[in-house]
Amino acid sequence: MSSVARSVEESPSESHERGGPVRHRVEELDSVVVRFAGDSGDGMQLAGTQFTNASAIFGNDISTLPDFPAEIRAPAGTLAGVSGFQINFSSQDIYTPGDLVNTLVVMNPAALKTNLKDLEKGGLLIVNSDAFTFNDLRKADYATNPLEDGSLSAYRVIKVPINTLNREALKDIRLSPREVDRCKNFFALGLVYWLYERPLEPTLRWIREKFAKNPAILEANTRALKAGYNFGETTELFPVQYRVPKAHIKPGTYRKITGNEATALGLVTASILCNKTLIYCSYPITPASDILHALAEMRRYGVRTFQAEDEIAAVGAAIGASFGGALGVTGSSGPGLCLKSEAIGLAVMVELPLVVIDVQRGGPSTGLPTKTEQADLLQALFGRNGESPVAVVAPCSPADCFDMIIEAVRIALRFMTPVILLSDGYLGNGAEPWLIPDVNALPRIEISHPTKPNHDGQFMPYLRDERLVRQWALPGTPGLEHRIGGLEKEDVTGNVSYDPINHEKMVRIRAQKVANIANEIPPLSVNGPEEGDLLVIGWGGTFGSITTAVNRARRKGLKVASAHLRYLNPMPKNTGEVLRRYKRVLVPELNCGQLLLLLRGRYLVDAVGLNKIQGKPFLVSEIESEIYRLIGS
Amino acid sequence: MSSVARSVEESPSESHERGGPVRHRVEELDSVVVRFAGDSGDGMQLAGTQFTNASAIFGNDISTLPDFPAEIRAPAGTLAGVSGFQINFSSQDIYTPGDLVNTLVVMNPAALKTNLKDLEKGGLLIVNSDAFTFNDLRKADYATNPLEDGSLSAYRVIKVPINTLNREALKDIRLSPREVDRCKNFFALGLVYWLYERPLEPTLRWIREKFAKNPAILEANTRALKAGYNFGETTELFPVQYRVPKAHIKPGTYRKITGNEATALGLVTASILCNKTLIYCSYPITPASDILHALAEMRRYGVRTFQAEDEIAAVGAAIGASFGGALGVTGSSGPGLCLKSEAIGLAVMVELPLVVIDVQRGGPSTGLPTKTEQADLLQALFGRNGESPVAVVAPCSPADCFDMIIEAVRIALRFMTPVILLSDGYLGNGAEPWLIPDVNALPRIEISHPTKPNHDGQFMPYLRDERLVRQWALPGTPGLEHRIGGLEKEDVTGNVSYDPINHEKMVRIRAQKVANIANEIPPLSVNGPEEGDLLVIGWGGTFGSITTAVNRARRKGLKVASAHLRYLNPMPKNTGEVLRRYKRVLVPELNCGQLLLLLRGRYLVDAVGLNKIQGKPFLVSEIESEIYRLIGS
Amino acid sequence: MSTVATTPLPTLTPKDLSSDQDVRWCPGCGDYSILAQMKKALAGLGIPREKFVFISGIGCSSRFPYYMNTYGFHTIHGRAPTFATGLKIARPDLSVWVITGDGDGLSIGGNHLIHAIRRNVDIKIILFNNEIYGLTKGQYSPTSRIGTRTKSSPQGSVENPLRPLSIAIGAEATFVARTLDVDVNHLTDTLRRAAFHKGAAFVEIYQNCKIFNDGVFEYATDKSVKADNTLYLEHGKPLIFGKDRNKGIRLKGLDPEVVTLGNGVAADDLLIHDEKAEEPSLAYLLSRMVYPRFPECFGVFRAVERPTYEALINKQVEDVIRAKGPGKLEELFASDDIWVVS
Amino acid sequence: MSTVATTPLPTLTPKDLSSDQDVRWCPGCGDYSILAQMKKALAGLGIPREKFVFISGIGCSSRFPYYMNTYGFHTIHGRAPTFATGLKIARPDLSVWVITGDGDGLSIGGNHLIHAIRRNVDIKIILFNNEIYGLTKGQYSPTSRIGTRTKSSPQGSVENPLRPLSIAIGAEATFVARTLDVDVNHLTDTLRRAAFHKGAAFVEIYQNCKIFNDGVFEYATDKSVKADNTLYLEHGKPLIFGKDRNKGIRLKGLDPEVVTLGNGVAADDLLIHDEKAEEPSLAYLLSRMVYPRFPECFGVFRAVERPTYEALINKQVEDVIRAKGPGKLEELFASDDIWVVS
Ligand SMILES: Cc1ncc(C[n+]2csc(CCOP(=O)(O)OP(=O)(O)O)c2C)c(N)n1
Ligand SMILES: Cc1ncc(C[n+]2csc(CCOP(=O)(O)OP(=O)(O)O)c2C)c(N)n1
Ligand code: SF4
Ligand code: SF4
Ligand SMILES: [Mg+2]
Ligand SMILES: [Mg+2]
Repeated sequence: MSSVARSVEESPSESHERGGPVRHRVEELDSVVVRFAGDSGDGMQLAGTQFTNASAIFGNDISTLPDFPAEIRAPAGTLAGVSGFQINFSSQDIYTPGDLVNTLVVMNPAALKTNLKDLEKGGLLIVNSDAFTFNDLRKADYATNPLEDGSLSAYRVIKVPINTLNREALKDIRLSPREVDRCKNFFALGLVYWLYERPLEPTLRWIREKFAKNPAILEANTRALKAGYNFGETTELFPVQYRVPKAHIKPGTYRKITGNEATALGLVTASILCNKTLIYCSYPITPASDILHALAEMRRYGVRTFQAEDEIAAVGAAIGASFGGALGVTGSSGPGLCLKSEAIGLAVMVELPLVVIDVQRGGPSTGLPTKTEQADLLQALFGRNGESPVAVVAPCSPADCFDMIIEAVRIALRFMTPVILLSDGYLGNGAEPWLIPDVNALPRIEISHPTKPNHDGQFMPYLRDERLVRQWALPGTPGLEHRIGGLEKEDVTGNVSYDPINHEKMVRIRAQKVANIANEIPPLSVNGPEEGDLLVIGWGGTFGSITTAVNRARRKGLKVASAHLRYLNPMPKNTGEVLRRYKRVLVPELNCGQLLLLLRGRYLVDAVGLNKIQGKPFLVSEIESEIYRLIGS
Repeated sequence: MSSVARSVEESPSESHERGGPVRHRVEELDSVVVRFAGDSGDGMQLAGTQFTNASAIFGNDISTLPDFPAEIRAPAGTLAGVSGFQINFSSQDIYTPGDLVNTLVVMNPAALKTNLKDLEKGGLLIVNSDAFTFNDLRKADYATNPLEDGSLSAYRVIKVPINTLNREALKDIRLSPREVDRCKNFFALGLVYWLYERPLEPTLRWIREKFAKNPAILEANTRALKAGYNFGETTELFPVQYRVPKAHIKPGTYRKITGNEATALGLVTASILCNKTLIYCSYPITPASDILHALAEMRRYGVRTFQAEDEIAAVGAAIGASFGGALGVTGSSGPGLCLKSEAIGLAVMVELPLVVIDVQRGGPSTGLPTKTEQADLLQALFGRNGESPVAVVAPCSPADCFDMIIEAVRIALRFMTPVILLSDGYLGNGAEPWLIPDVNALPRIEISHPTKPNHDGQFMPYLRDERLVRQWALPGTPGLEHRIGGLEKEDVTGNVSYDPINHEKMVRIRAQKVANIANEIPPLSVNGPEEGDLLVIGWGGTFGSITTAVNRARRKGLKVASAHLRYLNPMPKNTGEVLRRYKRVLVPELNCGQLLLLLRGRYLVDAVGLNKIQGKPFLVSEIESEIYRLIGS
Repeated sequence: MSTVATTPLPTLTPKDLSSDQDVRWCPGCGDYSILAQMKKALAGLGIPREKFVFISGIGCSSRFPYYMNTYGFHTIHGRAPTFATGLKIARPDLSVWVITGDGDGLSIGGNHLIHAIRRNVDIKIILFNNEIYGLTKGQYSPTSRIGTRTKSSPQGSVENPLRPLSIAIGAEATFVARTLDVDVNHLTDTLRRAAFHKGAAFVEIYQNCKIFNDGVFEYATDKSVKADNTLYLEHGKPLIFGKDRNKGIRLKGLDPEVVTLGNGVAADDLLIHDEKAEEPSLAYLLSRMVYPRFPECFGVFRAVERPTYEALINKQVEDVIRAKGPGKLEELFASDDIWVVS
Repeated sequence: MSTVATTPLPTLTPKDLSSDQDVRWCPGCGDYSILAQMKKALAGLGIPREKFVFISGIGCSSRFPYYMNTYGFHTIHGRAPTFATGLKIARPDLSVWVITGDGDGLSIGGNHLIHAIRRNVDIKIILFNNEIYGLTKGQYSPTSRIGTRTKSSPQGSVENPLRPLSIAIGAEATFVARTLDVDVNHLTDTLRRAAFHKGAAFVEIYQNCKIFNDGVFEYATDKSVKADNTLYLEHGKPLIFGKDRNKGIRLKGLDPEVVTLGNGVAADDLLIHDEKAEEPSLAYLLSRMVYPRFPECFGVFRAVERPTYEALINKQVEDVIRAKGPGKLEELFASDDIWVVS
């Protein structure tokens, strides 16, 4: 395990000759990474989620990573059908779901095959040995049984006949054999709960609430969970039990939140903070659809969702809603952003607020729809005809989606501009604890709409304030009737104008207006020394890996700092100055070097990139090694 | 006039007391810029075109710039309805239509108002004085008559009652008054022909051919032209006649060509060179539609044009045609490129040849549809989700569109990749002489299609040659059945693959394949010293202004050179090296600095931009002054 | 920009609806008449000026909003219905009009048109059909007849034209009508009918493009022939037409046929127009009648009641709030397992 | 990739048409049957395997081409008809099939569908209608019935569904048909009929999505009720249905009504199916018959002949070449005023 065992003690459980609890050593650890893997039908996501909740409630810091198959229902037992869920829980601040897995639970051979590569050498491998029949092995393309052919000798393999034990535990409950078998995830979960001293109560409560209407299932899951727990306590299969103490976490009320949930909650919150109806217009697409789903459930909060016929309609409707004075938001993934580009250009021209969410996925084209990537940054900045500046922001963690989507709304409304929020599959589906904010403490977003002419008894739609922002006059307001559109407009009046000098003026005004946003965002801060040998700078979901890697390298004595750009356009005003304080600059990205091009082009620093394009987040170790490679160690 | 008068002689015409030809001085000039301006209904484009032809046939080098109103038919006599046509003709090599106008012909007050600012101080202003009635002046928003209020004192104003004189000349022809008046452009043209000693015959021939079926009109136009000519010869309004000697031009057969015509001809030529059916798929849009129109007339050359329901359908059909083994090409302007972005990403993934033409116009959004701009460069490079590299090329003059579209086709077919050609409104509508190439001397584009399995008796669609290019197997070929698509593909087999390492490999292969194009394009060459104080580097339609400005500055002794990037992605291999040979680098662009960002980001040179966003090309003087500002003079 | 009314006008006049922008269509363009009649139609509705919003795509026709002294939005090509839908969801109180052309609405924008219609969003979609792309200088459009010679079809177009009303009816329209630019009273009436319809109203207007397609509708506008080539629909009335109003349309199986009244054919034998028919079969059949085989129909083909999209969505919001009370953020945040760290 | 046939097969078997890729639909998905029947249908056509091209968009259904050992192109969402159109213009010799879903073909892709159909491009468009977005895990689609509860419509969808056949007929279709995943013979026959049609053929297949919309078509597939809820069309035959084949459809004005045979109602009184009717009114009316008010119709609704788009375009090319001879580049280059510099 990646952190050092600090204390060894006897398990408090009483010792018996046989059948009863046996004596176990307890080791204390900083952090542990557990992964549950099985067939899509095996309930691994549920097991992972429950484990996460239990760990969070216990008081650990947590970070999680679910991994779904691309197919809806790949045939049971096949490699394509494997579903996994990884949890990193710790007594320290953690930022990533962890590089290597310490304990891997596999429910079938396919899960073993696809997940083994991530298990650390010497790691604990809990195997549902009942699922290693000839048929199961064949479906997973195994030529020989890995439980027998010695190929697992580098790991601490614990074979548990989970099917059998679970059936045994549930044998007198009136359920079909299939229903009984579907409880086996709870058996496995119970076993791992015991191993890591997790409290059973949160999960037992969840089972009670969830299955209140189905007593047999309630009873079965409860028993399976306890049976798994007791199995750990009773057998001698596990010589050691592990303990991960509570973390020192900021006091408050927490919940676990995925990036997509946080985005949805942030939107509703923003709509309340600015006192506008949220109209979320979207066309389903992986991995963004869950935002639509979450918001569709929020009619009670006045939210309107509009499932459009395509992405063009979605963005058009969002702009139309904004024109009407609502909070028009549209969300999609990369291919959808392509389709929205023309309309975003229109929003630039008419200077209406618009929030566009892009939950990035692997590309190009349809690419790897269920995987993560950061390759839409330059598209967000430049993917439109003409000089068409928009604001771009990116959350750095699942929970940060809440804050950054509120930022996106704030910028859009205060600057009458489209804002693109770049989330990604990793952030959207990944979860972390979220300190539930005090609603009343959140700053309101103040907006006003003109009700009277603004210029000699006339209304000039393109008259601007000192920040270059025009007024948001709403249809229905008497006397402010005006027309907007995609043709170049005359300064102040907003009438169509083909005048060359006016065009240049307007292009520059639009650019300056977006640049002015830099006056209202926080400066770029660094984690680590204010100057030094290396700055590792990133954006988006790489925050956790970068921070962890840099912290580790610094603990090894290197003069390395990290910085994270949550505002990509405009960038914080001090960005160039920060970059120049370090001898070298490293830019890790899940793309071929997009931020890198911007930083080099804008600030003329000889930054280098660390690029991974595998549909997966960075491992901490990957960034760490690159740090050592660059500045020795 | 911008060039120096070199010789003064007596006009050869006999001298009479009155009524007959009068004596005129003849001045010889290097170059002259003439602009015809009038109402859209006044036939100014026709007059300009005829003047251009006559000058070209006479042997001058020429460059032209038409200027249409944005409205189809704005009300007659209004400012919005003014149409202009500018010709620069010279005894030297010229690259632009000229900064300042030497002789301005205006047919009405609106034309005077919108065009006067471009007339050089002391320039010749020929005014149709009949058109300065109270009503005409009011339509052009004149408070007083500029012919009377002294506001034109800085110019050499020649008032000619063109309507009256033209009616007089045509009075015995059986035409309606309206028809007679519509000949007045020929009267004006004849007058300017006399002034610049242009030959009448080419235009007389054109009239004979064009109106062969309508003898009255034929006669009327002929007479109007001659009447205008004779008027110049007879009156004493013009003390001086001008002569622009023939230019030293490469021998050969020439025609005048616009960029859009050259693009269409280049496409047909390319289709013959590669022996493929050209299928041009497009949705009409200004300023690209003329390519569609030209190709629609070319069915005799086997060309198929497909007017699609929108730009997405156009690019889809072009890719479908390519899949079938044809030369699939699609063309549009910036807003259309937005819509094509998703499908271009698919072409990147499936690695099929595709040529995409973007005739850029003023943006963002609908912008200035009839004006020129260069603001789609970054969109062309980056406007797609994921890492989605494509080749990008840009012609540097109207005639160069012919060469560069053939280059685009060649690259697309040889590298199985989408290629974007960035033309613009200035190139597309502007005209210059074109040395008609010898068809047989043009290099063929060799392509082969597999007919047999390529790997152990199987066909592997993603097996590559040493340049990383896959084979183009055509549907209908027995034994090569295979499937392609937008999901990430496995190396070699092309099967769908979600494997992380394979994904990274394929992303890098696609990038490297496009980078490999640099092995098959010419290096960047410079005009001027191989090293020095300043390099002015540009792309696209700014070539003429940059070259002229740099040549002028060099004649003044400055160590300045110019270079022009016709290949934007990949750039020529020596680009960075060339940039570094100069102390400073200036990048003039009709945008806010798009090439600038690329050059700085890629080569880390502290280049500076000169940016104009007025829907108009650079004046030579604008670039020249910036050169002096940067390196003194 | 606009001049502010100093006192609210009790009723609007067409002049109140004129913006200060110069109208820039070609002289003789049919769009002028539509603009004039629109102002007349709206002036009489009793809706205050500021409640009107005109949303258009791109095309000659789509310049329309600039000339109306109402709120207006000249959007992008083909997408006007999407902006209108979003606006209407946000603001059910507004009277939202979509102005589109045969290219804008049926070529690039066909899909949005269909979907706005099927959802029955309460917007008025006015399609100026001139059977040509005017603004881009005259290419054939999806409604151009086979053989139309244009710059992009020099040998004549080979594409079957769409019938706009057939498509709208195929897309579950609740209101469809057709009128003509030059028939000013009918045009005004039809626009007014559309305004009164609660739901998506689709109106096709035959519009002459003087420059690129002059005279394509002559058979329906030329005084000497139009009576024989057009049929004005009236709800509940038999389908009669002709200069002498002695011709009619009778049903033969499912096919319409032209008959002459008299000689045993009475008005009773004719097809009776029913714009309120539950099923759209009649409207569809009428939309298929094409000159020269048939007279072409004008008027309201179909007008039935169905709840509007935005009303249904708003009802869902109200229902859930009525049932469960308005949402509180605190509750929403806590809608998952929570834990307290102290 | 594919295995090469060593000798050309005289006739294909369904197996020859299977690719080496594992089929990845959910167990129980209706797509399996469609795949099997497609292979059966194509095997009998006498067209060599390499001449088939399957083009799809995105969706569960759109994975189809991967499983056919023919040429295939899995394109982007909603745009398959555009690729197919380009391909067919380039290669009229190929048999081009478009596979699409109710989301792919009618939501994002509705416009391309309409235009391919109206142009009568000779492609076969097969729409797998499962009334849901399968691949994105179950949101309602443009064909979902009002009230459908999904992740994106937790209180039930409020949008009027499109009837795919009505839209196709509204778009001037020359061939439209409907069939069912589970009726294997009818499915095979219908695909074969589509294959033989020269022009755009549009086939809607009711397809069960086991996971997200299981059983929506039960009324038409459940043995115990289906005979009363479905009506199989046969050209020239009266519209009869029902377990006892004693029910029929009669015309009442322009409306269909269900009648029971006997008691004075004879087969002669019933509507006779005519797939070749010049005007599509009958086909349209049949496309409006919806369960539970009516039995739903299966079979070929309409099949009429019209020249195909690509044939007309190619004819223009041939005509001009025949009239003027093939073009020479030299002439083309000189097609403007030229001058010689020496
Ligand atoms: C994305 C995009 N594609 C193409 C165009 C060019 N365009 C502008 S209007 C138009 C067609 C107009 O035809 P129609 O809708 O019939 O309007 P009309 O001018 O005839 O009134 C086209 C193709 C555009 N503005 N935007
Ligand atoms: C541009 C784009 N938008 C959205 C998606 C996401 N998407 C993929 S398939 C699909 C809908 C599929 O529904 P349908 O066509 O009915 O096919 P089914 O899965 O039901 O067979 C959607 C919305 C996408 N791939 N591309
Ligand atoms: S081009 Fe045609 S439609 Fe456009 S304004 Fe002129 S006449 Fe009207
Ligand atoms: S989700 Fe539905 S349509 Fe898709 S494969 Fe599964 S059962 Fe079939
Ligand atoms: Mg039109
Ligand atoms: Mg579906």
